[in-house]
Amino acid sequence: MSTALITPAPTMPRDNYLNNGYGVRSWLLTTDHKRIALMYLVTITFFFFVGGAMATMIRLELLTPAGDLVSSDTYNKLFTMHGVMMVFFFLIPSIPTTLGNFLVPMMIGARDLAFPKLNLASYYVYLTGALFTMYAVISGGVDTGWTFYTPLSTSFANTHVIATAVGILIAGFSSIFTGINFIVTIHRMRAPGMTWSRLPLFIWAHYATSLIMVLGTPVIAITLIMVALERGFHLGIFDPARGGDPLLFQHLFWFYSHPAVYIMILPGMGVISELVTCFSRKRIFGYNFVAFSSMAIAVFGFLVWAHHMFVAGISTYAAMVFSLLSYLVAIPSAIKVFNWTATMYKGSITFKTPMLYVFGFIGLFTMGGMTGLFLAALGIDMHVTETYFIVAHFHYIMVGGMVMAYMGALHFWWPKITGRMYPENLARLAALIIFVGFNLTFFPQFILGYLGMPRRYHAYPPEFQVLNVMSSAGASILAIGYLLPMIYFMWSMRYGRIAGPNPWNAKGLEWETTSPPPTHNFAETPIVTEEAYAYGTTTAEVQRV
Amino acid sequence: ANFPLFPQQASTGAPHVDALYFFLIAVTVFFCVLIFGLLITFSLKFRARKGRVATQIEGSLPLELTWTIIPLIISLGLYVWGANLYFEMRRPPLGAMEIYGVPKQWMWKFEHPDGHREINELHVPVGRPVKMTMISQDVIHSFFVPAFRVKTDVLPGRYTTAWFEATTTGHYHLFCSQYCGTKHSAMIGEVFVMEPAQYEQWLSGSAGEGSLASSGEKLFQSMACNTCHRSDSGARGPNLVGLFGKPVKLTNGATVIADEAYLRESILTPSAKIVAGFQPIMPTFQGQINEEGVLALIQYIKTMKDAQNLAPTNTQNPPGPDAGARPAKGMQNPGTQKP
Amino acid sequence: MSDSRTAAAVEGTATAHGGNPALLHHFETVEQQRDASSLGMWVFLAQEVMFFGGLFCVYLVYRLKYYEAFVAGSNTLNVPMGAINTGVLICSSLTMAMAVYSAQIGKRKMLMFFLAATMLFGAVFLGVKSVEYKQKFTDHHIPGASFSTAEFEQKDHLPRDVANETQIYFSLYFAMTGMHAIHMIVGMVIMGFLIFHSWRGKYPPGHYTTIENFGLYWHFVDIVWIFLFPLLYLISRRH
Amino acid sequence: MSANHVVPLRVYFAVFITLLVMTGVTTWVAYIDLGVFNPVMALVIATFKAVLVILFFMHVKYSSKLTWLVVSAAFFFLGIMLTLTMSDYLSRAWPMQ
Ligand code: HEA
Ligand code: HEA
Ligand code: HEC
Ligand code: CUA
Ligand SMILES: [Cu+2]
Repeated sequence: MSTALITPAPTMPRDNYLNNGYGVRSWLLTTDHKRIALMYLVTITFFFFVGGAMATMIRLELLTPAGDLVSSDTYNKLFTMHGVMMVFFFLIPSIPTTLGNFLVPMMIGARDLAFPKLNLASYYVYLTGALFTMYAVISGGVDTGWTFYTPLSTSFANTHVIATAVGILIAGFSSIFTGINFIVTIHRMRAPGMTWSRLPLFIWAHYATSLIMVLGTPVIAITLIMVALERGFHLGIFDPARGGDPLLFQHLFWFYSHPAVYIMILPGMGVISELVTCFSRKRIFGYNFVAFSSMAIAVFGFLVWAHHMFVAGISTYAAMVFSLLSYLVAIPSAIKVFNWTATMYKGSITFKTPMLYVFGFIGLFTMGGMTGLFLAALGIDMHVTETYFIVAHFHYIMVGGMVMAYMGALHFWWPKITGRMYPENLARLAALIIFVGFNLTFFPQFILGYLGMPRRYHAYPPEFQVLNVMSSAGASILAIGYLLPMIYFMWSMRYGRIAGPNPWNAKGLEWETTSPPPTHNFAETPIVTEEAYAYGTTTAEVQRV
Repeated sequence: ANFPLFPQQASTGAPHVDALYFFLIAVTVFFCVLIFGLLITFSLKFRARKGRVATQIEGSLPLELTWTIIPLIISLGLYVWGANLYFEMRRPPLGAMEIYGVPKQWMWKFEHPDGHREINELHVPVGRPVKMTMISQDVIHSFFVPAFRVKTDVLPGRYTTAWFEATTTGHYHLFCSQYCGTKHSAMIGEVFVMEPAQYEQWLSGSAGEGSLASSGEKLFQSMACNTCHRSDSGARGPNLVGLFGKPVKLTNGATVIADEAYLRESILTPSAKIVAGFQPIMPTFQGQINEEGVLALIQYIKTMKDAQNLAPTNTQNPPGPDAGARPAKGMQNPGTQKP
Repeated sequence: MSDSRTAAAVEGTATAHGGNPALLHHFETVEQQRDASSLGMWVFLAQEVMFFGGLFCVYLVYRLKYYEAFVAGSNTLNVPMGAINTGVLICSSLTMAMAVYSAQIGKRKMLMFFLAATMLFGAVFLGVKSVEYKQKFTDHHIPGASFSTAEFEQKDHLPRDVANETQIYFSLYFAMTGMHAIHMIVGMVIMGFLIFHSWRGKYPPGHYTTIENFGLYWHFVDIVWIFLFPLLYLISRRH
Repeated sequence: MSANHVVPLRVYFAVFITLLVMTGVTTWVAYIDLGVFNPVMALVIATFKAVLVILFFMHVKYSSKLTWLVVSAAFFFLGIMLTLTMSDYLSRAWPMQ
């Protein structure tokens, strides 16, 4: 560590969680939330690239109207596995298990999560689920779509439905454990003075996320069990041939999977609240509203699931109820967007990479969210459902929103995690590439969708080609954008400038300890005396040692 | 070459959908401009500079209320508009022409009341409302004609309906838009919208095996339905003449309208709803009659007007299920009847 | 909550925990640790409610739709056995509560006795259940290829279509009681460990949180059965 | 949460006896024809029994507000699942054929 010795430069702390033991066991059997977070980081990055490789294949296939690159069965497996990998093995665990694991205890001044062993267990549970699913992929894949609609999945598909379902089910328990751990930690482990109204919004967001994880995930678990039983033992629960109702499966599936989309955005929203305040040097505008809206999203998120079933044969009455509720759940998101924007007002804004991702998030989430309003409008959904409009909608939110937030968070807390800075200019370039590539990939899909191009199509009519080529071109730019950070993050772990405890001059307990933090996070339990984001107070710009 | 950015409008519903769509785009553009505009303005104005210190603001209740209530009002407006449209688009007008669909993996099969069957093609006349009644023979499919802005999932075990009234002749894409397995993307077809005269001509071309109702009648005999369902008083089963669209009293006291779904249920799971005054002795025909057969039987029952009169197909629907539906133009139904 | 933490506790660091070996390093006080695990257990049970809730939701939908078939299916179940099993589970709940009581007052032998009694009742329950399952097997009431509607058509004079729908009832019967039984088995395995641990003296007076939390789980499983019994066995008994 | 409150044994026995009696009652009632009130009775009794178990065996009666909150949240969300799902099934006939 002799590279960065400019005179008053900070040095790496002598004892930190990274050098507390080097053996394999010291990692694989650790109960340190920070090490577990890193193990998750490595694993989900792997699955992101697996999912990304599948996306690459999808986009290659769709370059030409004819289904010429892969067979239709292969294509169906590609998008199914892409969806399954990305949703259940990347995006749902993304921020909670990496940054959440790392930061939740630190931000509230605790030495660890409430149940460190459960935390480790949940990692291995997740890994087991992932291996099951990988087994399904390797031994031939699964081709039901990530939604597993019956009776296709129970009686007609002849691919590895059970293995995949079991994999997801197992991974689901990992998410339940994580949720329990967070809820208990946030209730029980706060440092003295860390009242609920002083909690960082990242914590509020994770609290809301955990609520969904705990109350929603078991429903998908039992649903997938029923699918597996029906497929394996011929129980007749969803099979219309025996009087079962396939719509009931959809109800149960979406009862979880709609709230799950909020699992996939709330942590990102928490991140944005942290970043926008730091880089504007301002308190958050309307703390109570931002905190409360997270809870509102979590609760209202449970009331709207059947908006995925507007043309599926639910009653007209139910469709109307669910449409109305879908509009209501959009309001708390709107509140957040406006408060973030207002936070920048009269700030002192710097444009470091994490802040660039904030701009990306707000812009793309707004567009994705607004197109959600299209879908919630019954008359429009009838036309655009199951088309590329949907594909564009959710990629705008999930990739444009959540992945942007995730990237922003990685850059922001990278110095805390590794003790070293990433290369700023390269990172800005990558952010720009991702932004451009993203829009080129997914904006044309809105147009395609309204034109009527159905999703999950291996071949398509020739008049859709131009837009598809644009989309594929964008995807290749996007791929470069994601590969770059991979490279420079790894580079920086060894060669990056040493960061010091608080390179951003940020507020929050996690910045008051060394980078990387010691195994027990704080030399002594901190006592909290000020609100979250107390930027601009007299002590604010003074760095604590 | 061919590079459309907007779908053709070829049904009476399409302009309505597009109107809401444009309104939504306007709302979206408004909010995007507002938010992106603010982000850019703030970025330029409040850029960190030497000596610049951020002014701390805790929040503002009036502002919070503003940006809660305005989106709420807009949302409710969008909701009402969208729901209204949906309501209209799901309710077939009175006297719409009927076509049946029985898709399966991976083809679309349509049956016209006069017995015309087509595969992956659908011929309809321009300017007349068409009601599609569909049921899948295996997994869930979805009937989607982008130019009509119409879509409905087609379920196994249950009828779902869609309706449209084509406004422009031509041919349009028909897609299966619910993922249904290997050849989902090949489960496509074309809708041909024709001038009424041409349509007549097309109809009078190769007719096939006689009208749907007449094959229903044959089934009615070969399945021995007529042993119980006779019009004389001693019959063991209720008289089916004039049944369609009428309310039926059940043993449990409830009343149901005898629509397609009810007739289908009566044939396949007869004991689900027992007609008042009868014993549940009717056997189930599940596994003996396929969906096409059931549709033929239903069509036949619909045409049973008075005793033993094999009425021509596709007369106007009796009121009942459509009661209260708005009347549509093109109610008379010339030409579908054959001599 | 945080108010329960005294200023003195705050000063404690990882090393200052001193005396109490049962206090894990990341907690400040014993109360905090106990509160945490208790809350954790409750949140876990909330999860369980939703897990079984999915099954109850399916049950509700089909019961309304196929009421007659549900009645017929329900009538094939053995009410005395169901009722006895309910009683057995209630007994096991009592012994479980007594086990917690013993742990609270710090009586090790008594604790082991009541845990063993609870386990025994659990075993009786599963034994009765397996007799019932076996009966279903010989009656061809297992959904799937070997399912036979003969009994319903001949004895109950149900029309064929209704008789067929009983399959849905039995699918749910097995799914629901099966999930419940799996929970019992898991519980009994854990109980085995608990007995072993208390034999080794791991729960000295004052350290009953583990027992108490396990008790919550066991009572929850009992509650599930309290609902399953009337919903599955007593839908509408022939009068 | 559940403080170190030791519930007196007679409470346990009282609850135990009530539970057993209620099991008998629910079985007995099932054989009386009450029409629609049969399932209602069954559910009322089951709920009553469950509440007894929760309050006394599971010590919720003596527990913190947070425990109450967790318990009620679980049933609240279960209620959402059941009612909104049924809102579809019970209105399938409306208003179209
Ligand atoms: C992270 C994931 C995520 C998030 C957060 C959302 C958020 C929303 N989604 Fe989306 N959605 C998905 C992921 C997500 N969605 C996925 C994966 C699918 C497809 C699944 C599949 O079929 O495979 C889907 C599908 C989907 C459908 C079903 C379409 C169909 O299949 O027919 C609908 C319908 O209502 C919908 C609506 C919404 C709405 C209203 C929101 C709202 O929460 C959005 C709220 C945000 C805003 C509104 C923007 C910010 C607000 C302003 C800038 C102020 C102005 C606001 C107003 C005027 C109200 N989504
Ligand atoms: C969490 C969410 C997530 C993420 C991050 C993504 C990321 C991407 N998705 Fe995905 N997508 C879904 C969730 C997600 N998707 C879901 C749920 C579906 C629905 C599935 C279904 O219908 O069942 C879907 C479906 C879907 C479709 C529709 C398929 C169809 O309906 O036929 C398309 C098509 O363009 C697509 C494209 C992409 C692209 C280009 C990216 C890009 O952002 C990916 C960028 C990343 C990379 C490109 C990785 C970089 C790495 C490399 C380049 C190395 C690769 C190595 C080799 C090629 C050897 N996705
Ligand atoms: C064994 C005698 C029997 C046969 C054979 C029979 N039915 Fe029935 N059907 C009945 C009886 C009795 C009822 C009234 C009780 C009920 O609703 O189940 C009935 C009711 C119906 C109804 C509902 C009538 C109403 O008024 O609501 C329809 C429709 C019907 N049958 C059609 C058919 C068709 C089609 C077939 C042949 C494929 C058929 N039935 C064969 C005895 C029979
Ligand atoms: Cu049929 Cu897709
Ligand atoms: Cu949704």
